[in-house]
Amino acid sequence: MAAPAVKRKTDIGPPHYEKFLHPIIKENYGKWKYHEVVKAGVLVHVSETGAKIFSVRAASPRLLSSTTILLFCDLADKYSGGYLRFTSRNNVEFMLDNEANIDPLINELKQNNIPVGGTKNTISNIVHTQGWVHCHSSATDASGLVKVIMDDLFEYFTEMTLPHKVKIAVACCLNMCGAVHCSDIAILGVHRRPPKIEHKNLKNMCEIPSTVASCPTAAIRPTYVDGKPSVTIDEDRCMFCGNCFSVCPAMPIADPLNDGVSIWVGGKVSNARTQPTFTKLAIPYLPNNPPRWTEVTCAVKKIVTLYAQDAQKYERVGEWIERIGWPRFFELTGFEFTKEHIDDFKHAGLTYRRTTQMKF
Amino acid sequence: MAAPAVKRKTDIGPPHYEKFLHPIIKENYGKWKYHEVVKAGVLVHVSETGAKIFSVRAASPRLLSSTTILLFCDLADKYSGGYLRFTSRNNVEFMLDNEANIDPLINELKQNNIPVGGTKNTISNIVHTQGWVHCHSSATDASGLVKVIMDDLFEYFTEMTLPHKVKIAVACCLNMCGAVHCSDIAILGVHRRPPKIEHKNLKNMCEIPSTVASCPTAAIRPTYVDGKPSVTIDEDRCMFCGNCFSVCPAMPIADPLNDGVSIWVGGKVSNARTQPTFTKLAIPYLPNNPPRWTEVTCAVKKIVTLYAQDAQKYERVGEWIERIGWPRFFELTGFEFTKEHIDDFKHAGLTYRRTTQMKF
Amino acid sequence: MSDSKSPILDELEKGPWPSFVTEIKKAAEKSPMAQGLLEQLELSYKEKRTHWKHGGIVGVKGYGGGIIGRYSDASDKFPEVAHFHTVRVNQPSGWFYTADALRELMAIWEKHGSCLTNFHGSTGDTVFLGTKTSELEDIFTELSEKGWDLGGSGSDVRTPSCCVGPARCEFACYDTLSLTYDLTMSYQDELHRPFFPYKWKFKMAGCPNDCVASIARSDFSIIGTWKDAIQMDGEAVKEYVADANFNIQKFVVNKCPSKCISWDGKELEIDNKNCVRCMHCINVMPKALRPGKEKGATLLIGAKAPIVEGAQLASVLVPFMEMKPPYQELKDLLAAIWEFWDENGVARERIGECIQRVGLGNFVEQIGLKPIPQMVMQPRDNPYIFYEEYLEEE
Amino acid sequence: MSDSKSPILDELEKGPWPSFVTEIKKAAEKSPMAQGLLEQLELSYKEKRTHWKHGGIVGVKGYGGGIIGRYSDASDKFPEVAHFHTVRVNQPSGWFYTADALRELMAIWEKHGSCLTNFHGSTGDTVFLGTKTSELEDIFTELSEKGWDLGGSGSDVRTPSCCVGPARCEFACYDTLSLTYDLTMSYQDELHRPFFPYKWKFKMAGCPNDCVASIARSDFSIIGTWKDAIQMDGEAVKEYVADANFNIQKFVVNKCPSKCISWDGKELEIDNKNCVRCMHCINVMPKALRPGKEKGATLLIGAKAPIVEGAQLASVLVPFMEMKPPYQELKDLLAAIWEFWDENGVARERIGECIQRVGLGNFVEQIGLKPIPQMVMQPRDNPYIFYEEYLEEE
Ligand code: SRM
Ligand code: SRM
Ligand code: SRM
Ligand code: SRM
Ligand code: SF4
Ligand code: SF4
Ligand code: SF4
Ligand code: SF4
Ligand code: SF4
Ligand code: SF4
Ligand code: SF4
Ligand code: SF4
Repeated sequence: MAAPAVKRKTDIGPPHYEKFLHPIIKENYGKWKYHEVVKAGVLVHVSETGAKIFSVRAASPRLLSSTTILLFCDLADKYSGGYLRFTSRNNVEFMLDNEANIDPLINELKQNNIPVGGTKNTISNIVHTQGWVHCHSSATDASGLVKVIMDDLFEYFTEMTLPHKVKIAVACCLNMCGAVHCSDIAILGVHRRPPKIEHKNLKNMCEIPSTVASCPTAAIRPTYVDGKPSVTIDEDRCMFCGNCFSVCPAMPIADPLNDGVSIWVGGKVSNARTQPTFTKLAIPYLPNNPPRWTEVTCAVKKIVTLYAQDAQKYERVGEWIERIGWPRFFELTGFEFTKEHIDDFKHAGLTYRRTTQMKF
Repeated sequence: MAAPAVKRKTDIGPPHYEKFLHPIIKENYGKWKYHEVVKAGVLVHVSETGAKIFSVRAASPRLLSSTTILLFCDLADKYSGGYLRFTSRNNVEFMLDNEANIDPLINELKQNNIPVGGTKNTISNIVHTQGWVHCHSSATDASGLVKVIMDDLFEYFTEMTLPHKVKIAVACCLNMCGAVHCSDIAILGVHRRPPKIEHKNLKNMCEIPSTVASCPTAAIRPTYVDGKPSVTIDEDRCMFCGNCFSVCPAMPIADPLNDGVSIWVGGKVSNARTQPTFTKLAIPYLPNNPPRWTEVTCAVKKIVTLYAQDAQKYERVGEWIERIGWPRFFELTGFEFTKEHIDDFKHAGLTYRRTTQMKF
Repeated sequence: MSDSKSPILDELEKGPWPSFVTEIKKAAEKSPMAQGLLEQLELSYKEKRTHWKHGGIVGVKGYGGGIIGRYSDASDKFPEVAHFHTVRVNQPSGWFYTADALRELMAIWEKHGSCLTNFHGSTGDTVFLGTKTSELEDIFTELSEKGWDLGGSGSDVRTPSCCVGPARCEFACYDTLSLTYDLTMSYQDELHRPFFPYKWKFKMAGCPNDCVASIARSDFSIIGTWKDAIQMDGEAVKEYVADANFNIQKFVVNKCPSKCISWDGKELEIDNKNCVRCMHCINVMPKALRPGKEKGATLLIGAKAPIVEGAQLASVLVPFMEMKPPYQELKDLLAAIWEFWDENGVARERIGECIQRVGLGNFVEQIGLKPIPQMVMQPRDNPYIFYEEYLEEE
Repeated sequence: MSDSKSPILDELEKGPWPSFVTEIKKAAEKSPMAQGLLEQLELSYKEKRTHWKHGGIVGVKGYGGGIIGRYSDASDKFPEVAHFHTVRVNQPSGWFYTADALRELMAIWEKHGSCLTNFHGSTGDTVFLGTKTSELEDIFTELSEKGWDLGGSGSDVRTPSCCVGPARCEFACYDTLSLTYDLTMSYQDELHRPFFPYKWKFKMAGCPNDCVASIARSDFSIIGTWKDAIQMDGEAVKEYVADANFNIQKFVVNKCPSKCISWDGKELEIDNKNCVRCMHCINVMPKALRPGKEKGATLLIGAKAPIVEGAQLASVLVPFMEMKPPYQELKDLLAAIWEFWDENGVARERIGECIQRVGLGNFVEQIGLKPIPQMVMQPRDNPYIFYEEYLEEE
């Protein structure tokens, strides 16, 4: 049975990136002088040597078939010397040394229903997660939400008409595998009922101490059910985060009747002008209404439209809201301000208004 | 023994303030139009009716003998129609309807070693507490500190040369009976050793559960000593706040060898320009060095001098520091930045620098 | 100096600032208690420690507060201060007095106490500093004969205090003195008989300058403000600008926190919709600018010093309320809050801490207010929402 | 439409944005697993719930991470996705590829998996989405033959990722691609064999714009910056100003957070001592302004999503470090931090939470750094100081 030990290749790491750099990029690596936006989706970077590289940015649903990847490969061979890259927001970029290739590439992308855009003051691709496509933890689907929102905001991807960049993120549960906590607009899947405990399996599937420790609000306590060790949840202390389920599979939290999404606004990551900041609650709950989640797309569209009208140039969504004030944000959007909007976790007190400074 | 029940006068409340208002004030109550600063320590308020009232503000150590109060009474009779008031910072104010009385009053005050000042961009009186004069909880003396600091900063009380008002407070223990937590500069008495537990008396003098509950860091646990119920302190968790001593007299915390003062800066109360904000740590510990606490007066003088040089007009101490940045504040003052300056209580994380925005 | 009983303290008679040591000595001329204090304090200065013990329960008949008991731990050496209690006398609103009234007070105090006072205590009381247990009843009786009463201490309403307000300040947006007097009289029982979970402090400031530091030091802070436009006198603006030392752009415009005031070289313009009523421009140009005409107050709750959960500034509960006698709306709100506190408060937990524990949202709901965005600087940023609504399988 | 197996999902093939449903269908043409996914997903859309179960432990020999196990709870209906594990392939720095390399990857995947991918996962990996346990070893072997390796998962170093940096960005203040590659190679063991208390994410951004969101999403965030003056090209400034649509005062000067840039109608002036390196002016006028010449990076620690103690942004650990191979200073620091974490960390506690628990001051001391004011926005405001020094009676 024991086969002769073959030396297995491990820990070789990824290929060196240099292999994948367009010759112009390799030559001008670290020598870029400035860039310009040629048009929506097309950047040109100019080197100190005078060399230029044109980047064409195209949309992607991120969840890609090998077929589409191979299409990208063909396009790269045809227009960009066989070189391409993906962005931190999952768009695909073709780097061209020949300006004349730009429009033909864009046309061929369009023929394949792949729009070009996402540069500068646009809404670029939505950073998102697995959802019902692949994750046991999800309270909603991410890919579906991204699709319907981008359909709805499509012209903001292809046209650079906004006051500034708007970064949107979707995550399907409170684990927030993405950038939901620091985005201009974020859509977050939420549960609204405590996990249902499978007492029969619990002891076999889970460590009780770590299950108890997993709860941020100390809602879980050890107990015995039918003589078997298990846990119990103080429902009043549960805020449905699902962390116990991450730790213990015998505590499923999904509940089709009550799962849904919440909407958040005003976060950012860059250090430009204002400091990086968290996204804040706009709408605590909207129902899961697949396939097109109309309540969600309406709400997002409303925020974007108001931002487009009211914000100053170079003002991110959060900067705009800080300037006009949160009361005005709720007034303009018509979103209801509720008890849920008032923080009640650890640092809640620091979010209270501790000044008389107010607009009337 | 039982004397006939005499109807006792209770709950009558304080006298109505109207009795104590100067006639000009009564007539122009609520009708004041504007004020001007005649000179340091002298304000004139002008009514819509054209009436004027001149206020002369004089210093007070707050801890006053009846003799001095009676002197104030005589001066009031002589110059301000028998009317006087005290300010929220414990200065005394004489309200004059006759401008000609101002200088004679000031002269007579001066003859009695009572300076006039404290208006506008000065350092007014120091808000303070009991200290060794009257409190069991004190880690330092308040009256003494106020005296030596105001001696040292005297010209800032009598001359309006600062960029803006500087509000100083002194408190003799962490109970902070005053405004230490929101002052431009604050001096705070501190302990540096855990309470010594008087096990013999504890059970008689204190309730054990409330003693245990009194500790903000949960350092106190119930125990038995020599068969008697008492408490024990986990010294590593004690941060010397003295709250257990407030609750339980059998846990004295004073320790002459280690008690001393800390210095804090940059708080404010008004809503003008910036929001009210807490005072922040500048120097964690200086020794108690009575009677003149030279280390303390030097440190305070240094802060005030730098502020006077470097701040913009209408910038409070905290606004100045925020503008130049805390690193620069420590650089300019030469105060050492230590581990103690980094918060480690409940909201510590929120004080960390969560941005790359920095000056080099 | 060698035969002084207070060589260390004598050092504090030097220097230009009025000396508390001199005051103690002056009092000592009239009262042996003050002499005792001087000597005990000298010992404290020498040893660098207090010589006071924890206060026991001491008071006047029918009152649960108003007296702070204090005993010396060195009464063998300083028998005059074996007892050295303070009497908190409820000060008049705005700390206004007549010389005659003060003389009456001093007469009582010279007869029964140390001749030492604090004008005033940090909460606002007129503090008589140091007397014996045996004198307390007499002091109280004589005070009430002259129309004075005790202030608060312990777990009660503490003596309310206020800024000088409309008595002498053009910025006052409501009558701080009247409200202070009214609340003091309305809550005599709550002031004199501690039955709250902990202390409750009221402070009234006539405008956002907050000259009584109410936002930092009171469980309930009432700060004047206005809703409409800042009143402007264009001529007076010109006068300011004419002054060569006055730089309207630097001193006023650049410092406006909401960037809603602008100067084009001729006209000062205020975008009042975006003004946050910070007072700065008014403070700098009091002759030209005044608060609007639609006046009232912002109500804030929960300020306190650090013990136990860390210091808190007060936070907005009601953005704007008209402040007119008999202040019924305010009193109804207070009744609801105290009822909530009574049910939910824990001993030695201030209302601010209680609110943090139960959550501002729950608190607001339970006292019958609607949650509004003005209560917070920003909505929550963590997703830990205690959803209360949900559907059930049919 | 009536005979479609996915009538609900078909709705998501409408509209202008590229459709993931179309992608699944394309994959389904090649792989029955993808068809299974389509049908299970249709059921999820109908029932509004996931049909995935908790992942079990599954992986390739000698590796503790890189594979996310996933099983269907409806494998009776959809046997093709009974197993549906993902393979995290360590992407190349900056997500650069050649068409040929991608074709090699796709060949492996079409042979052994669902033909579905994520380009890329949120951490940065090239994600192969959905395969069976039996295929894992082959996938791994074929990947390594072509020069690829797995990424991280579990309590290990997660696949480091970086912005495009000097490869195509003029703002890059250090070589993000080189550092990412270097760290990835240096920590292969830490990446493939989980032995930390919890996950550890590295992200490298070339400048404070932070185009990989490192400050929000990485336990260790390395963000380029500079120390000296912003480089300015006066002629280019004039070009911008000449543009009628460009308002230098509004777009640049008024938006500078430290008010250190000014325009007098002729010259743009930057008070570099007070510049906080926010990038805004440079972003708006990339032809005229560039980061300084003395370049390096700010090191920040502790960012994470909300679970358990609430989300954290990374905080400054080292304000400025030169970033030059072999990055020894950085690696020494990492060694010290991991040693600390090893000793002090608790299972499932990220480094950011660990630091909050022990205190940033203690952490800094223990890893051998000096506390400096740049580490905080402000010094403490509460007086709860754990003094460590004291005197003892002799
Ligand atoms: C390609 C990409 C980096 C990569 O390695 O993939 C990239 C590239 C550039 N970014 Fe970025 N950014 C990229 C993601 C980001 C992110 C991360 C994210 O989106 O999750 C951020 C931080 C987001 C945030 O703050 O919440 C980001 C914040 C910026 C900013 C700061 C904007 C601001 O004022 O807050 C700039 C400067 C600007 O736009 O003026 C910037 C500027 C740029 C420049 C102009 C830099 C340059 O000179 O080349 C590049 C073209 C930007 C454009 O599209 O207009 N880039 N940029 C990413 C493109 C994503 C996409 O497909 O849309
Ligand atoms: C008399 C007094 C009220 C009282 O009822 O006793 C008072 C009276 C005035 N204050 Fe005040 N303030 C008084 C304590 C305060 C306090 C509380 C304190 O000091 O503890 C504050 C808040 C302190 C803080 O912010 O930390 C205070 C913050 C202000 C401000 C806001 C200053 C700022 O820009 O932050 C102004 C406006 C100004 O000075 O420009 C102001 C302005 C004024 C004006 C000009 C109002 C007026 O039109 O009459 C009065 C004369 C001020 C002066 O002395 O220059 N008053 N003022 C208090 C005098 C105390 C003293 O003896 O020095
Ligand atoms: C006399 C006075 C200081 C002064 O020199 O002016 C004072 C003195 C004492 N305060 Fe105070 N507090 C005084 C105003 C304050 C203030 C300021 C204010 O009211 O505006 C505060 C801060 C605001 C607040 O209430 O939070 C204050 C916060 C405290 C605390 C901390 C309370 C907290 O929740 O953090 C304590 C501790 C306690 O309650 O056990 C305390 C406790 C005490 C005790 C009773 C000591 C004790 O633990 O039993 C002190 C008695 C000293 C003595 O023997 O005379 N005192 N105390 C002030 C009352 C005079 C008056 O009635 O006018
Ligand atoms: C695949 C991916 C989402 C995606 O669609 O891209 C992902 C998927 C999962 N994440 Fe994540 N996380 C992914 C990036 C992130 C990120 C973003 C990042 O790395 O930049 C975050 C936020 C940043 C952070 O690390 O805090 C993130 C925060 C979490 C958390 C919360 C951790 C926390 O400390 O708060 C969990 C919960 C946990 O660790 O138990 C989590 C757990 C999970 C698990 C393993 C679910 C679980 O509880 O076991 C998910 C597996 C889904 C599946 O079946 O495919 N995932 N996860 C991302 C990894 C792909 C890749 O390797 O490139
Ligand atoms: S956000 Fe939650 S549901 Fe979505 S992929 Fe991450 S862990 Fe899974
Ligand atoms: S869902 Fe979250 S809050 Fe509720 S019991 Fe589980 S871990 Fe606790
Ligand atoms: S601050 Fe402390 S020591 Fe000073 S009076 Fe208040 S309780 Fe007493
Ligand atoms: S002094 Fe404070 S921290 Fe120390 S044991 Fe007492 S209550 Fe606890
Ligand atoms: S708070 Fe306002 S109204 Fe009251 S004295 Fe101060 S400035 Fe005048
Ligand atoms: S009151 Fe304050 S916010 Fe309003 S205009 Fe004046 S300075 Fe600006
Ligand atoms: S982070 Fe800076 S260096 Fe990197 S791509 Fe973005 S702008 Fe360029
Ligand atoms: S980089 Fe930012 S802080 Fe520095 S000058 Fe430019 S805008 Fe101002």
